[in-house]
Amino acid sequence: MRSENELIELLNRDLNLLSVKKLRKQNISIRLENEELVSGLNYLKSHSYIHLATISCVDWIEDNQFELIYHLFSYEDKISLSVKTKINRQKSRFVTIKNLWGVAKYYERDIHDFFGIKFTGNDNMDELILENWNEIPPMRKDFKTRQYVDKKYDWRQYHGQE
Amino acid sequence: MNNKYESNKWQEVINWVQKRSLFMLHYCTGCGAIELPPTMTSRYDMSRFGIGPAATPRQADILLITGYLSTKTLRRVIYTYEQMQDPKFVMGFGSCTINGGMYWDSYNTIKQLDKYIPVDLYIAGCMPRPEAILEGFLKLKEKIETGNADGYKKYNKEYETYKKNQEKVLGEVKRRQ
Amino acid sequence: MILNIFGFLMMAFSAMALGLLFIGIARKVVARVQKRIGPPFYQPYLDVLKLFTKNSITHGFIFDFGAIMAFGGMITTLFFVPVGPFVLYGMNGTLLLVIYLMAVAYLGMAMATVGSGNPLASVGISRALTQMLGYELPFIVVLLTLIYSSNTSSIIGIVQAQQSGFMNWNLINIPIGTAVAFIALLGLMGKKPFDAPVAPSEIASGPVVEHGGKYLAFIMLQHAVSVVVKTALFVDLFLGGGNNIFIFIVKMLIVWLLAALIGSIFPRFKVEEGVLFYWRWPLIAALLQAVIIIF
Amino acid sequence: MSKDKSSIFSPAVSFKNLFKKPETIKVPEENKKTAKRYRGFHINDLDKCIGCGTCSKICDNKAIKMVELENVKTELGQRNERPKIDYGRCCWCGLCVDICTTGSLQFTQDYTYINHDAESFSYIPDNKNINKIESAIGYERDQDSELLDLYRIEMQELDAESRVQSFMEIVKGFSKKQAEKEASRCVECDICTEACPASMNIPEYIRGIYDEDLEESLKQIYEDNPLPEVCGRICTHNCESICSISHRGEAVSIRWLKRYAVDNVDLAEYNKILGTEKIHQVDKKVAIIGAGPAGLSAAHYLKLMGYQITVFEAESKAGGMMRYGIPEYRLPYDKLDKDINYIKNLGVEFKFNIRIGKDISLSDIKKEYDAVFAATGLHNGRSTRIPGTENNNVYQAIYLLKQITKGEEIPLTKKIVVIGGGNVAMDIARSLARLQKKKYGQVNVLVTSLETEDIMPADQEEIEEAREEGVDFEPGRGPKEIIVSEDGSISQICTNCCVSVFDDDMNFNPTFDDQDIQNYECDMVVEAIGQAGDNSYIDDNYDIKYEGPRIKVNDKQQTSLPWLFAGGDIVRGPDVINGIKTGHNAAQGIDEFLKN
Amino acid sequence: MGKSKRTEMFFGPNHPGVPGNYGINYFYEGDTVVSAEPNPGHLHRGFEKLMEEREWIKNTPLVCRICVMEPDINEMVYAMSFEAIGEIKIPKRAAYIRSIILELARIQAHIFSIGGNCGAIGLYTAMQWGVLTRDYILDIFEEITGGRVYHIYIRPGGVRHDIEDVTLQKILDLLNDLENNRMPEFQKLIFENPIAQKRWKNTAVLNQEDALSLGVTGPALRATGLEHDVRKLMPYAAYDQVDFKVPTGEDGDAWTRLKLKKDEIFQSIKIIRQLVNNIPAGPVSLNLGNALKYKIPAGEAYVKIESSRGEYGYYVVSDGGLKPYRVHVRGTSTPLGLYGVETLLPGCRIEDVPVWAHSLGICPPEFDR
Repeated sequence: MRSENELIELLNRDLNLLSVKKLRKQNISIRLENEELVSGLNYLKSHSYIHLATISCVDWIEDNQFELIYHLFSYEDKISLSVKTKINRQKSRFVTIKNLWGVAKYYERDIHDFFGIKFTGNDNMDELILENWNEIPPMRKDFKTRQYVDKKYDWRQYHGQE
Repeated sequence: MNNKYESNKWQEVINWVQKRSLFMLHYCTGCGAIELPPTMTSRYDMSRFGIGPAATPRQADILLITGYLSTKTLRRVIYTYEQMQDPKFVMGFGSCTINGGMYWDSYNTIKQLDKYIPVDLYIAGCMPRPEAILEGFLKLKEKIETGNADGYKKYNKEYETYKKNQEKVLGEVKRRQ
Repeated sequence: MILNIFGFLMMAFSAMALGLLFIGIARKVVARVQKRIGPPFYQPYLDVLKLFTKNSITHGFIFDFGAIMAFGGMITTLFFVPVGPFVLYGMNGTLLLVIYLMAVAYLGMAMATVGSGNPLASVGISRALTQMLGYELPFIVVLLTLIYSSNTSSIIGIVQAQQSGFMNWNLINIPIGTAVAFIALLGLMGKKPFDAPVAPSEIASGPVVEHGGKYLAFIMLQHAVSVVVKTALFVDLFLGGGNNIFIFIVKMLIVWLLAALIGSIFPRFKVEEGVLFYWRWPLIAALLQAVIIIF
Repeated sequence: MSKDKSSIFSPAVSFKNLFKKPETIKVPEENKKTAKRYRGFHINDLDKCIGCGTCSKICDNKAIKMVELENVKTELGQRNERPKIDYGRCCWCGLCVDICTTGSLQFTQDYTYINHDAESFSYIPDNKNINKIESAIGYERDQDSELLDLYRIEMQELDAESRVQSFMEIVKGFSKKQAEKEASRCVECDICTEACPASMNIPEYIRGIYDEDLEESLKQIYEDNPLPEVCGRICTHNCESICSISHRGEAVSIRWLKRYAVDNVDLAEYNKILGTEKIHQVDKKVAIIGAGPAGLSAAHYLKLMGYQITVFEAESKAGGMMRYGIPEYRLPYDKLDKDINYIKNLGVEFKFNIRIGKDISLSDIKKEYDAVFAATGLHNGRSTRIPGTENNNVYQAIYLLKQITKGEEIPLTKKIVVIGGGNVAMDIARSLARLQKKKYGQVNVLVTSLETEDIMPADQEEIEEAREEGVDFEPGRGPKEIIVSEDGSISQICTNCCVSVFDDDMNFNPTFDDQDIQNYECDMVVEAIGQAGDNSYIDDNYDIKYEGPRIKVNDKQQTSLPWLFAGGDIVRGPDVINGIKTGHNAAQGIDEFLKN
Repeated sequence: MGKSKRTEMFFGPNHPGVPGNYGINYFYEGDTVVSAEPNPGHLHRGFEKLMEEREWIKNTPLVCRICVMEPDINEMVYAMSFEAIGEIKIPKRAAYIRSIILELARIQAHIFSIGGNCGAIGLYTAMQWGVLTRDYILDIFEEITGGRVYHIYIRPGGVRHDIEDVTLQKILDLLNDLENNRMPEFQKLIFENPIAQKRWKNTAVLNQEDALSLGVTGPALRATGLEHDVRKLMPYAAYDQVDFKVPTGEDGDAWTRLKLKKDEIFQSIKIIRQLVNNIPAGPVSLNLGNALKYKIPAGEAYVKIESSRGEYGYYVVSDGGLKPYRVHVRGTSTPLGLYGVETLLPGCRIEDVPVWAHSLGICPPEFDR
């Protein structure tokens, strides 16, 4: 069982961190280079961070970047660790981690559905949640749901009872 | 198909029978479905009115649209509706079926159910309480008895309009009988 | 001849009416176990009538033929089972004939299933046929024991052998066999825990998945008749039959409600578990009973 | 695994239910009563509702639309709009009920509405819900579910003891944090805009403060008001008295927020922010008579349109009543100068110490200018004309205030009575209190007014503050006679009880009860019962129409003489914000007039 | 009759056995599933997008719709992430009330789930009773919050209303009824039912290794012998104030999970009793100002709580504006409902597929979102 500070020390020693932040009690977030993410996750997995809660993606449209956040948890340390990395928004391609966690396959597919990010090595990138989607991936910030809705559906015009 | 119901008296008898026995398709299309179990089971027990669940669309009389319909579900609902045998009735649960409800600005849900399939009754609520659902069933029975629950006739008559609306949101819809 | 045909029709319609009534009463009773009020007892009549008013869709000739065969098979069975004083055919050997005829209904269903081409239906019917293997074995053993002990294979003969009083009922004579037969009856009627063929939550009501409207009405009537046939058979064989139709019906109702109640508190077996179940304790018990009777 | 108990007979226990009453509720014959707090259909008290539209803003689903109704009350601060609720959208979350500014919107316990017609699911709730029935009230807001911020940030002020010592400004103003917190209280209902005589974009500039974007605030403010430093201090703030938050809590401090916004932008930045570094010039000349709020406002807006503006002012400094009527502790002169300087910077020409009709005649001006805007204001005091007012020690507030501003010595005695219940009475009473404190070390000022305290026209806070500073009040009393002792000095003022101020038609027509007489000792009396203007400069050459005592103008401030526009207190008011509005109006009118 | 032939089956979305509007497409040979693929998305409403479009307060009515079985956890975890980013500390009484609500919701969800599991194997009486029992808990909810299913009760800064003493007493009465009357009935009918045991034992087995690598949490993980519960690992609300055990099992099959759920109901009853008896006086909410103008500083939080099915997490990013910049929902059953179908379902019998889905707590709305 490590404390937050011990963990930060350990990570600083063994990993090439871009930044590390203690968000709050039992919550730490670290940032890694693209190339070092898989090896970093591998390292963490072998250091009791075996629980991959989910993979989040954030569209920082102003910085022209996508941020991928891998939420890990260690049952030993009882620390929730967010591992982040940023990728170019135009390239929108990253490597899969399905060899570390098989379940990541579906998380990645989900992200592909909603952000249009492809994951090299994960070959099944069919639509998972959406069906016949041919617009900008909906969770990107430049997809405007109101405009899309106005175009595709229409509102009920109430009359009478005035 | 309506030719054989020419005689009014005969039609009245048919309506009377149909109203007393309704099979409801057990299809949870949205969150309103969570109030169906209480309606079906001991606390409210809709079987008192001769309404029971049916496992397949072929056997069902009522299609309940329990709230929002994503486009993906809409496709299945259209299949299901077309598989059901006349006479068939559709009830829309809650806000989402009327004008989009909570998901009025969602890119993936339809806003007005009656553009895609005819709806015989709407129940207000988000979601409607079991009591309201039961009252809805009673009202539907009234409508059936007076012969006003004719959404399915409308569907046959205005099939092309419905088809156009369906295809506007879904693209091509594979149809099967 | 005309009288005969009239008798057939009367018999068939009464059996349907009685069967639907039984189903209605069972629904009501089961509802009470489930702490609710339940539908009115006449609900099944309305259901059937309603289904006849509905449009229905066919899936080809085999589908139609299968449905008729299932219904017809069950009606035919009815003519060979004495219901109280009403006996149409009472010749020797009817017991085995009845067992055979009952399978015809299933075959009809199987044909309809093939006609509909729905995988759920085919899973259902294959389960039904598999399950038949299960319950028929102990049931036949018990029946053979019964034929042996009554010295006749005619149902009427077996009924007559029990006429001289309660102590002569086969229930008393071959109690273990009766119990085994009752368990087999549950399977025969497709009551829980042996309702895997129609399990709604697994295969969406199985064989009848594609039946709608009038077809479903026929299936429901067939079911109603089968309730009458099967309970009547059981009453005939083990509960002393009856010359008084009312007493006979009460006996049938007791058997039927007992089955319904058991169904209300048990989940269903998986189909092979069901078969294995039949081949284990009921079969052993049936054989044991046979040994006791024969020796 | 073997430890799990199992028995074929255990489940049979369930059969006991065969002999028990089913637990089913027989809907519809016996309906279960919903919980008291159930969120059923909406009802709305149409009289209480002010049409602020906050419910529509908080609604997650755009289920609430404000629609105009004809048969609802529309007093000031009420709009004729009422919420129309779409049950094709509503999710019964109750945020609208929680936030309703008046508490008119409520839930009932009724929840069943079934219809085949989807169009019928939208309705305007009144005291009956969608089923057209009255039903028991369901869910109600309590202090925990409150979504409004009902209480304002307390403004830091000098305490009574130290403020009575000098003419230092009392109100300290908001800090950044305070201002943002206060700005966050606004629900942006826009009702204040309707109540503001100048129709300022109040929600927009408050939003600017909340968004930490003071430049935006300044822009919004200058749309309608070129004297924000003044208005941020001494505006009569009609907006606050009808603020929708004030129905259940305290109004947003709109005035202080405006003050915060302008106080915190440097004058040097104004031109850049407001985009007035370069103004397109038009070759037409406009004369403005009077550099009060109306005159300055008109000068500002006309200047922005490019006209050549000359302002004639009788006094030596611009500001009019704002400078000479309002004491410094309410409006420091440097703040007033900031506003005026900005207008000066725009290129407006000021000619001081020129009294129209005396130093220059109106016809002279007319010759030289294409249009004239007259905003000469009300500079003469009114007298009660009761016996004794001819005494030397009876003064009129308006002159005293001007003298104080100019730094002249004013007569002062130890016991002073002020007659009047308006803000001018407060101003003079409090100024006198300060002077008394300085000279004698104690305050002895008594204010008598016809109105009782609840209907006194002065601001409540003014009265409170005056009281704290040691001013005494005898409201509800009419002056009857000033009793002059034999040596010619005032000894007492005799008052009688005022029974009512207005008659049934709401006209000023006080009635008195002569049985109830009170005398107060005093040696000086100040009358502050209103002011009068002097329009004599519009001499007989001009045939101008009047409407009662005021000059008749159309909605663009144009008088019956097309080239002459009038505004300010001589037309409407008297207050600053109306002056600004009429000035702005006149600017538009003059622009139209000159373009044609 | 289709034996030993590879046949495709569309299990759901329109099928009585699926838990909600969700599909599994599988191939079967004989009676055994050989390969399976999830077919989710029928309930996709684009919640995450909608939440980016709405002000902070307006999301409170929205979030509870994400999981209809147990809406309160969504409200809770959303409020918690708001409070974590804004560094807001809620009053103590509010924390207690939140815990009470969450535990009631847990009981409700467990009972419903037990009922659903019984429905999957055909024990309809138990299903009827399960729903009936749940309804009495909903009555309590209605009294506290004003809504039966969607409560919209836990909001940033506390809870929306205080609970009156009368209602607290009603909760205790309900728990007594549950403990003394209804649970023993379930015990007899379900847990001592030999056929039910036969159906559940060794069915839908999930071993510890798979559970950990999939990221499965909650009863499904605890049924494999690990005592992992977010309430203990990262205590929130008032869970550090109460004494309770985390039940575990060993076999990891449907039966163990169901027994665990039953045990957890008793633990929850115990927790609620402690909370009700020790509830401190005081305010139940903080006034965060005008709801239209809630603003929290820029920041992020991954907050998780223990739902009836396991870890429920929200990743919320704020850019300091009036609306959340990004909300990502980690529904509990996401790993099982998607990847689990592909890896764990093959080898399962057709008739066990509904048991599999129900006992592992597949809840489609939370991964469709």
